[in-house]
Amino acid sequence: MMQILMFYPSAVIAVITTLMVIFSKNPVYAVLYLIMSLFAVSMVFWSLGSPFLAMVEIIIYAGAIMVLFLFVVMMLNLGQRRVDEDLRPPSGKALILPGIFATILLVQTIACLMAGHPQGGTQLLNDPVALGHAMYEKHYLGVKLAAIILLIGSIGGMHLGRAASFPDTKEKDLL
Amino acid sequence: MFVHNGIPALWVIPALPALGALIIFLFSKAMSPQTAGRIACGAVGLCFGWVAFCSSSLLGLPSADAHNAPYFHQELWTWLSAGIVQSKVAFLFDRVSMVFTIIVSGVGFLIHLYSYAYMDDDEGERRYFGYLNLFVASMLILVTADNAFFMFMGWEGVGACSFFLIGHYYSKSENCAAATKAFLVTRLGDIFLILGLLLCAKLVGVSFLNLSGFESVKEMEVVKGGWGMSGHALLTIAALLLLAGAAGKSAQLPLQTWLPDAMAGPTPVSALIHAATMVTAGVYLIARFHILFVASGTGMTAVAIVGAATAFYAATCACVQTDIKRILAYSTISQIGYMVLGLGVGAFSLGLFHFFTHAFYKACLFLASGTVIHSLHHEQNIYNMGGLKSKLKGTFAAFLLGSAALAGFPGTSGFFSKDAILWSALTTGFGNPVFYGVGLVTAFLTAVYSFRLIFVVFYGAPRKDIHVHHPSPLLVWPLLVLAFFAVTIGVLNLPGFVGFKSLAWEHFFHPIFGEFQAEPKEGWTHAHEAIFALIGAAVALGGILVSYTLFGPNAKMLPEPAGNIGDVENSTPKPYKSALANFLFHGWGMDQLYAAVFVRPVKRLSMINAWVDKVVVDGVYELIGAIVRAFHSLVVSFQNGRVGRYAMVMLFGVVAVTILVMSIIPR
Amino acid sequence: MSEILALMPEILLSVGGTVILLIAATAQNANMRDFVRWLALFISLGAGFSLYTMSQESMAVTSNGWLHTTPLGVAFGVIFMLILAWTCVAGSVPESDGGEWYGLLLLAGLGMLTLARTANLGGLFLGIEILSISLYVLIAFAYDRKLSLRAGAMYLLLAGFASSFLIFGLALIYVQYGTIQIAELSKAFEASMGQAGDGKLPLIATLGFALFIVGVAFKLSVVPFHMWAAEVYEAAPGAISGLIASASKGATIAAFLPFLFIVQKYGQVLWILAAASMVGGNLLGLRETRVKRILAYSSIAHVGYLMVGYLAGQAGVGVTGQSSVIFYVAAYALSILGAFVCISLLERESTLSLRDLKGVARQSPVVAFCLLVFVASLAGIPPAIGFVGKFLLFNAGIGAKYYWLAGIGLLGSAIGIYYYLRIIVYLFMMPTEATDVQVRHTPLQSAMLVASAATVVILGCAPQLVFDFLRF
Amino acid sequence: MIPAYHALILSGILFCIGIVGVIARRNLLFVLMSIEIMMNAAGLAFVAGSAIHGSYDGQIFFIFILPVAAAEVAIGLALALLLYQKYKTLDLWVIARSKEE
Repeated sequence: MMQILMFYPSAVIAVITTLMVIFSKNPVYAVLYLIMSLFAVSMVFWSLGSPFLAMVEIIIYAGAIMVLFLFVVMMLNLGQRRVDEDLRPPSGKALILPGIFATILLVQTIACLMAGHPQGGTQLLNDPVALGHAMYEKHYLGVKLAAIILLIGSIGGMHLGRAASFPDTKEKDLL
Repeated sequence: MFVHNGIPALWVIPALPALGALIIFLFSKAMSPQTAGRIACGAVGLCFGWVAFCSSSLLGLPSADAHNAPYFHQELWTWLSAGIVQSKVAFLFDRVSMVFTIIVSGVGFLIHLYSYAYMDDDEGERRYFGYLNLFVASMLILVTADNAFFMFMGWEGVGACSFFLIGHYYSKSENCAAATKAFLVTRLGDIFLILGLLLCAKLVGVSFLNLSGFESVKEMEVVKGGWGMSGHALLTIAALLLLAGAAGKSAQLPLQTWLPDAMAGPTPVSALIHAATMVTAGVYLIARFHILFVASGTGMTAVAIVGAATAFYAATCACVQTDIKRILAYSTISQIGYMVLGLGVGAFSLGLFHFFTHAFYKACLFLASGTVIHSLHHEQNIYNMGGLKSKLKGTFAAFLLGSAALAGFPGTSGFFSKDAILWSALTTGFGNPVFYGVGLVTAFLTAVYSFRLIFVVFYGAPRKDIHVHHPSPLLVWPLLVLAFFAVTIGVLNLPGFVGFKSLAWEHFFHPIFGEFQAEPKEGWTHAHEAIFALIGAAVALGGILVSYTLFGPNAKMLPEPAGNIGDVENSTPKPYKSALANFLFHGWGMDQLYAAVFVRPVKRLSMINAWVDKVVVDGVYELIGAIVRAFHSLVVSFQNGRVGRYAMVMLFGVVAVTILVMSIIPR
Repeated sequence: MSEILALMPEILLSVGGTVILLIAATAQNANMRDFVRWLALFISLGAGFSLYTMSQESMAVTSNGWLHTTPLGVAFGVIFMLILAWTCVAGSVPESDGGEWYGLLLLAGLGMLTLARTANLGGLFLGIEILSISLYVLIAFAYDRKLSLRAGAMYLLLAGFASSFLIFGLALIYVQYGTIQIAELSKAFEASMGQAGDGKLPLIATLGFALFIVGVAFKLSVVPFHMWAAEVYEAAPGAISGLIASASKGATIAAFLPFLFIVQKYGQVLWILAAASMVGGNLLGLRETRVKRILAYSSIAHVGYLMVGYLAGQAGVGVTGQSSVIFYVAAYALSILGAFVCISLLERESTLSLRDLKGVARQSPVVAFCLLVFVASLAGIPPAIGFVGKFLLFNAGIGAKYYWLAGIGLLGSAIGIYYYLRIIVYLFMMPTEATDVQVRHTPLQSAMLVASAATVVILGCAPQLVFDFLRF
Repeated sequence: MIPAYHALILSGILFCIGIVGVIARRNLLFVLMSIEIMMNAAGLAFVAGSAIHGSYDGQIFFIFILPVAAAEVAIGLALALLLYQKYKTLDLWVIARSKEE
């Protein structure tokens, strides 16, 4: 019952805030809306019976990735440039085609889900210990590969970033 | 290593010129042009020697029985083995291969010698000889390969070399255009060919494509149908596809338009590639796969029709050309038409015989015209020549003998080979009087245009004041050798009524074509044959006589040109007063016809795009180009670098895919 | 122990990549770069070798169902490792390299290897992402060039967009079947088709596989998911363009091959995509004048040919289709890598256009001749290996009764001949004025180019060697 | 109990909103954010699937999506900084139009 009470409001909030992200003018607000949306999704996770993922969603997605966005937005001072063309929310003309196609896709998805909806409701899988066991015993190779992805991300960010932040500095001085 | 158990190594045949090409290409910077020429001549000369040795060994073998000719077969390694494709690098040297290799290496050798003098002052001489050797190697692979897939390698190789050699004088853009046109048109034929081969492999089994043995002959009668068609219909389709492939390479209707333009290359190239050897690859192909054509029946008729039509078409065009090389080019198309006609009426060995004689006299004519052009400082319009008889004596002799053979002057080789084909066209089961009639008219036209050349170029007064410089001996005596053979080689297949050594060639090939070779029907006797031979001779002589009255030294020239005929270029719209002559001059307006039928409607549709005007020039191939380019600009217009636009196209793709799987395609 | 042996190639690559990154971070001089290059070469060769020696009996799935060792995977993996080694040696490194280049290359190789050997959806997803994310960086590697930054960003955004479809598709598949093992998925797929008695696929799975195909199609740059190709190929360093065209696509198709079971339902969609690529790619290339873009468009067409072989893998001819795909990946990689490296040697400040090719034959006959061989192979002119590859694909297609598709492919390749010929014409047959083309290459690079050009021709004459080597 | 497909429908809605964002927005940062929305939505579908089948595989898959999103954002933002430095804008249309080196 509690779950239902949590699920539908947060689902509505998620949809609304996500729409706000797409249509907002100011990047700072957009990031904040996105963080709200992620909070709402994390509530959905909780109501689906995965408290651990709800935490992860908040800590990593909202807490780390989105804050990174916020830093960059502030570094570039984009919040000040309200008049620029590219920061305006998309107008009607730009929305027609993607709107139509996305709606078609959405209708198809919903139709599929309604028609062939999986029997039964959700099962609680709220044991972080069991999750850890499954992850590190069964899927340890995936964890390693995911770690490699993070390594590549950080190396790439470093390689590109050092040119970005200190254009006149020589590579040697950085290391 | 070279001779094992009495079988000479066959791989040496293509390997020698290939080696020559390799040396020339690798060390071209280090060697002088003369050295390159010597290496090339030496390689082909050695190759000819080896071919002669192989041939004599083959002829030395006893013939087992009337149905099995001896052959050499050599397998080197497995080229490819995957599924239905079982292809080996293997060589076959039977009587058909023997004839072709002798021509390719022998005539090739003479042309190499000639080139050595002809290309002397050309800066691209090393490149030229490299490609020429490579061509000979590819052509030898084509005619000695044991299976169709390996043969196809040679088939493509000669196409590529032809492309490079037509474009030899690449500084002029129309030469590059001619090279590209030749390559693309023959390539169109190649697509049909490979489809045809795959269809054959599917229908009859891969072993059919192994040329030694033809073990699948019997299976041919039990081919299973498919796609709602009977097996026999599919066989016919395969035969027609092969015919289309052969037509592309051999410049037969309707894929003939590239050959006259291909004369942009150096003259020896025209002699070797576009007269004696490469363009006859189609004849080789049809002869090799004669079983398929005979089994189809309709295929034979199609071959005969294509051959007869082409022979007549090209002969009419040749009558009014002004460029000496274009006359010979159309004549080549016409003569190959005869060969194809011969194959189509079931006289396979006679088709090959005409190939054999044609190689000599046409190479002779081309080389002689090359000497004339060379001596007149690259003048090609025959109406700027004249009176050369006394100045170029050796060349004149060769030209006269070659023309006599081409015209079918009684007693020359051309007379015998052409006459035999005409006789078969009338009398065999596949023949009929129409083919004979068309062939006879063509023979008449042939005599007219070949002697028109003689009279205009060598007789009369010099029309333009051109300094004639004396050709070096190497530019003359290869012609005389070829001219000698052009006159005498006919003795290999004297007609049946002669009695003495007659039909030697046909008997020689009997074990190979055997039951498939169509014989004269009941009721046709040697007496009839003699009468028709007399008719043929009379037609040839009549043609020469007509030519003399029209173009001879004392004649008023007909048909009369509109302006100064000496300035006529290939692109001149109306060189003659007579509309018919202009029509013929432009090859029956085939290029323009393609343009009108295919291109103009498209043009009307796309008036908005101004660029279409620029594109629409040259016939059906350009039409395909135009359509393709219109699509191109449509698809390219999406490429504007905007991520959003790209994502939009992707989303369109997503929706299309999902809609397809959800609704249209039954799940 | 046997587990470690089975994972040896992956371990070598990831440890080697990390070590190289560490070395690069601590030592910054020319000697280091040389050392790192050879180290990368040996690591990739070592990984390839350890994969090659892996016993074929260990077909069994290892690492709790993450990786398996099949003849298919081994053959692909060895090809990718050879490509990687070749790229390490022959490609020019952008000047902005601080040592990350080879590390990222090796990690990209890890992604390819994972894709070749994966046995479940997780490996598929992570392999694709490892590969793509290293490619984002490698494309934008020369960060002082505006063009490459732009292309890197474009690739990142579009690949992210496509990956989202892929993940969503995988999620729907998981929702339907509740497993991420490909083998179990295959069985469940067959079972679920007959479940309703009408041979129909459940709706959710239908949508899921459709989105999955979209994600894969993007990586393969199949029309209409090809839009990124031209910009990215044009702007990326030459070796990386070659890598994207050959190994990245090869790895994707390697990961896609275990999903052959979907052809029975999605055959027509894949058919349309293949035809669209073969026609569209060749059309796009027609009037293009920038050489790298020509090759990019041609690579779109080549993926179409590849899909003919893929489709043929299903329809009863089994091994023929798959082996033709493997052969083609190897043949295409040989040709396109060489072509891109040749072009990157010719390229200076601005993008190389056809006109810049004039006079190259005079300046550097070696590079010009090698480029000729590679382009001829791409065009499918015998005796180059590309001809055999194309032939095998279409042959497999015809064997599997895809007659129309093979016909469209032949037509497309006939159109394609036009722009390949243009490259050759500009290289060799154009009158040259004084050009300022300067071809700078190290002896090692020219030796590698000549060697691979020779390989193209030799293997074209004896293609059986490829099958013998790959034991396939 | 929540019917599981309601969560799936939610993920579908979020996914499509992300699609619109990617296509309609011109600024690189917004496009990047929209891609994050899409990935997150796909992750939500996995978690819902996990709840349906009662296995942890889906949840673990979501955990694998996280580093992918993080790495993508890290590199994307580094590129954004560089692009801003070179082009003085993050407008993808303007960047696409500037053809010079």
